[in-house]
Amino acid sequence: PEKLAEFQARIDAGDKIEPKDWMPLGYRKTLIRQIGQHAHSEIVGQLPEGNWITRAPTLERKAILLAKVQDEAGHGLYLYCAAETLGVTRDELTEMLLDGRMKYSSIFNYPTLTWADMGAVGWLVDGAAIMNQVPLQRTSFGPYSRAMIRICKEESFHQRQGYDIMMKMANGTPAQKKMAQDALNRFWYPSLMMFGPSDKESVHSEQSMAWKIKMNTNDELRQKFVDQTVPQAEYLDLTVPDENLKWNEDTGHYEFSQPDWSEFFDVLKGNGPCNRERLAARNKAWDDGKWVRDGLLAHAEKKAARKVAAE
Amino acid sequence: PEKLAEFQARIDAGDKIEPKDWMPLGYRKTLIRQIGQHAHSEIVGQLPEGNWITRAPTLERKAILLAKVQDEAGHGLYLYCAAETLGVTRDELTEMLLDGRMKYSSIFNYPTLTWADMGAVGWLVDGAAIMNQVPLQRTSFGPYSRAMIRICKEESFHQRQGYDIMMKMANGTPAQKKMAQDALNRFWYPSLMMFGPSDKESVHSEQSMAWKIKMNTNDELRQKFVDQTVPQAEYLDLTVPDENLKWNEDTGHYEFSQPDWSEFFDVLKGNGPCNRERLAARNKAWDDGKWVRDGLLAHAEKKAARKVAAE
Amino acid sequence: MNREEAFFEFLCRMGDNPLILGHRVSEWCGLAPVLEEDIALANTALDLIGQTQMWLGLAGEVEGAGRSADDLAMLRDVWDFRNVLLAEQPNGDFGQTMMRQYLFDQFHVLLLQRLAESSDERVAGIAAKSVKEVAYHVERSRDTVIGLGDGTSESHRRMQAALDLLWPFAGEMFTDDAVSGQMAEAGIAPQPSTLRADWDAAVRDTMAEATLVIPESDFAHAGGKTGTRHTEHLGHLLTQMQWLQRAYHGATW
Amino acid sequence: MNREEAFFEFLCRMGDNPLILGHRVSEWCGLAPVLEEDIALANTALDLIGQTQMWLGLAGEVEGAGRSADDLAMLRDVWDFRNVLLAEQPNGDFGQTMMRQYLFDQFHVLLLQRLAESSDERVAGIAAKSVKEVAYHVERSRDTVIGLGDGTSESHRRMQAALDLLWPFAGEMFTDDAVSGQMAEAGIAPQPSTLRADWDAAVRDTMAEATLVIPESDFAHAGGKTGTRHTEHLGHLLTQMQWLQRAYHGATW
Repeated sequence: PEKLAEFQARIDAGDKIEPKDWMPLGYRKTLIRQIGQHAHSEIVGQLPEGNWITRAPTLERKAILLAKVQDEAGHGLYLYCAAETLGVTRDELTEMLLDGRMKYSSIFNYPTLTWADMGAVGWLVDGAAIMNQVPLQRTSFGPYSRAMIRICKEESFHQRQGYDIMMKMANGTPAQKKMAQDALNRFWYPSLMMFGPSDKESVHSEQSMAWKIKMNTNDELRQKFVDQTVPQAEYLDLTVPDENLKWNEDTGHYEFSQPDWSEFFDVLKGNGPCNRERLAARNKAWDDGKWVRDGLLAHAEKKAARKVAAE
Repeated sequence: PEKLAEFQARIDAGDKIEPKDWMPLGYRKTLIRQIGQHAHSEIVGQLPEGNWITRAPTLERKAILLAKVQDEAGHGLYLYCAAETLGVTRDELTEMLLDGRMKYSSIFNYPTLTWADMGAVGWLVDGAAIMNQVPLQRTSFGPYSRAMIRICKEESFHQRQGYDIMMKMANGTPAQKKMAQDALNRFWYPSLMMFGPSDKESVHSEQSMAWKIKMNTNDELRQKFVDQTVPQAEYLDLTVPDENLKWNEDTGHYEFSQPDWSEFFDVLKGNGPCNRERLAARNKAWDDGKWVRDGLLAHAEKKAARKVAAE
Repeated sequence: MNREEAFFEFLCRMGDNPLILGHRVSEWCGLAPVLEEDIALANTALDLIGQTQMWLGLAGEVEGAGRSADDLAMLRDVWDFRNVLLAEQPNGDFGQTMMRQYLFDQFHVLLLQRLAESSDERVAGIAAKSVKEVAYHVERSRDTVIGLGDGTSESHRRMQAALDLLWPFAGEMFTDDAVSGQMAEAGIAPQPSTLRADWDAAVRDTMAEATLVIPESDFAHAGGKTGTRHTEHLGHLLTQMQWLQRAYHGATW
Repeated sequence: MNREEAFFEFLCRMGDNPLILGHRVSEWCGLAPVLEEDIALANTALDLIGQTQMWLGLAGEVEGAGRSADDLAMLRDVWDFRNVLLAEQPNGDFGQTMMRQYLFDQFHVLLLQRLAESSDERVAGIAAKSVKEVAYHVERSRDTVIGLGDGTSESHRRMQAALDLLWPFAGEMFTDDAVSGQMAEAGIAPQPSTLRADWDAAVRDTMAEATLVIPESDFAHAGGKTGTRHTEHLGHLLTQMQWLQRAYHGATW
């Protein structure tokens, strides 16, 4: 209890907590869950975009998309490393992902159906992710904070690339513009869901905010996202699929419709359009890769043994 | 020896040999090999055409190709039945195909690379096949002869459909015509190989001809094929890829270059462009299908047992 | 949406189902577990493609924009397809293919029986022609589901897995919407929901005989027949199916 | 075939190899055995696509018909592709992918080293830039082939199978023909056959360290780099790779 107060004081003072510092069990557990989920999201997030790498329309677009997906794998790597400092291994986390004990961001359970989705994912999904992540650069756990700083830099680059795709489509042929509008229609509400249900309904929020693991309420961030994104959509001459959307002079914010939260909970339960495919793909990759991991490990051991023998 | 002479006399008299009749071991063995290979060719022959069913350019073309491939499977079925009358089961024959003890026509080890190949396969490959098969309608073994009568009818239909595809391509856009010419270039010599090497080098030919299992020499049939096909190519305004091709007024036949027989023997040895893929596809189909065959058999047995119990 | 537009939508639904399912079935060419199945699968695909020609042919006629059945099949992108999600699901193993087939055939036959009494003669005509083929399809796919469900423990396990996997795609076949409402009003086609009870009864019988357990959850994916959200599988299917027409636009074959 | 035509052919060969191999490698996206491999494979694909842009860009320039690198990549049909058959072979398992990569990388690095001294400055420039990337590729693919060859008995078995499978596609990289003859004469590029001895030596070393046995037969498939007969795999690859450009011809992305 004394330690706890001391710990909270450090956090309140803006200190960074480092892996070897004392920390409450709940803090550690919450962080493992949060960083792990974030890492898993980067890994699973490769799939919807990977779905279009082989169909990218130009060599340049293909290169950009490849680089982006490579970055995501890199982010996964930083984040697993940050989580490992808390005393859990990457393999343990991976197994929890694969057997469904840990989640990844539900947005990746939505399909990518046209090339415009590569734009929408960059613009909206990365946009919403950044909105979540920017404040986390100031999170209290040192390794997490440092990982987020690195990640945010790249993500904002990805977002601009996504917007650039949308721009090309929106200013392209009628079919391309239709594609862009269709992508916005499908990704708008799922993007709003990325901030999670209203905090009133969220159980862990208060403690997480005190610990500076969570820096803003879900509703705050969602509002910020809408305020930022609507003018961008207008600039593209695309229509946000919300009849109730309107600017409120008094509040200085947009009013907007909530997403269908029953859909959100359906997806969370595993009934999203692609939950089964995403998990199946990751499980297959892991299972098919076992002989490779075993083989490389066995070789490394042989090599080490030979070196020892030679010394 | 007496029986043998009697047997030969029946054949010479144009009698049909039926499964229950006495026949020399060599006759039986040769027939099993020949009918089996022919059946296997129908089965493996589904694959190069199956490769384009999912890419057929129109619904009509897709339907025609599906019907053709279905016919081929049907031919396989008649032929396996004919072979079974000689005391070998379809499963035994299949296993010999799958482990490489029995062959199928080498032509199916060539790839189908464009839609025009569907034309070339019908026109040239089925054309050559018919040339081989028409005389076999008069073969001495009854079930084989009857199977060939049925098959020839459908094959000549297929050949006309193939020629029709070529015609559409040859009279189509420049790209289509190029496609048609390219298909002819690739399939011409492999089609000539379908008749086998010159009979001078063939060991079994003489006995087979005496038994009326083989009705013409390979060279006769090849010449007939060339004589028939060259004018068809001319009608399509396509060029047979043979600089030495020319009409000989005196013989009333075309002179033509022999195919590269070293390629023929390479393909026979397993080094054709698609040998590995074709056998792998059939093996996979057979292995993957085991649970289905087992399941349906188990169900049939249960049903039969229930029926007995109920009686 | 006016009556004509709804009619066009309806006809696309009718035509896209056999088009996409027929394509999937045709992927089996030469790879079936036994020769008889190769023949049967090719036959099913052939029937379905034939039905596609009729439905999409009529769709083009009703639309009146000069599009042929081939144009509709080969030159639309994913969002314009109106097949149910079930039809575009990958083949998986043979059991999964036959389970998909049965769940669809059982719906298809009930629908076509009703359409044979359509107030639109052209619809009634196509349905009357198709229903005979489909009655045979459902007989076959039903027998196969039963045979494999009530076969070995391995085949039972696989069929149960197939049923569990595909069940969430069954519900979409029976949802009503503005399109189906207009069709029902005009006496052209029944509301899909009115077919559900008969389908449920038939499927219940089949699965009982197959010793398979129908999943409890009635959660149903949607977005195929409205075109709002197909699965990622459809786009990949189109890259193959439409390749030649896309690459050599305007050529005749 | 005049010098310019041969030069164009040569540049298509140089560009189509990384294009098609890069495409194959990119198919792994998100599916590799470990995260580090996901990153490495994406990186390899990225390098190869970058090299494609340079080679096909130059090819278009030399052809002088106004075709861009994208036009060449996205709007040719199979017969116009000039990649070796090895590059278009399917991924198979991870071992097969890495074996294909190593056999190609080892050739690629030797070729690029020589091309860095090309009489054509543009060729020398692209080669000098690419050779650094490819030196890294071959280091990685070599290490992986060794690690898996000399790993467990299972990984050894799979690597031997991969080598046996792909070996008949190695020889095509080293055949000389009219195109390469003209390039050699002009001092633009070496005859491929002159690279064989070094390649053989390097591959022999690698396979020895990997405890893998090089097949005895030197039978070699041909038809890729001349375009006369690709494998059936290439056409399927193109349906994906070229889809958008074919479906929305003339659009910019």
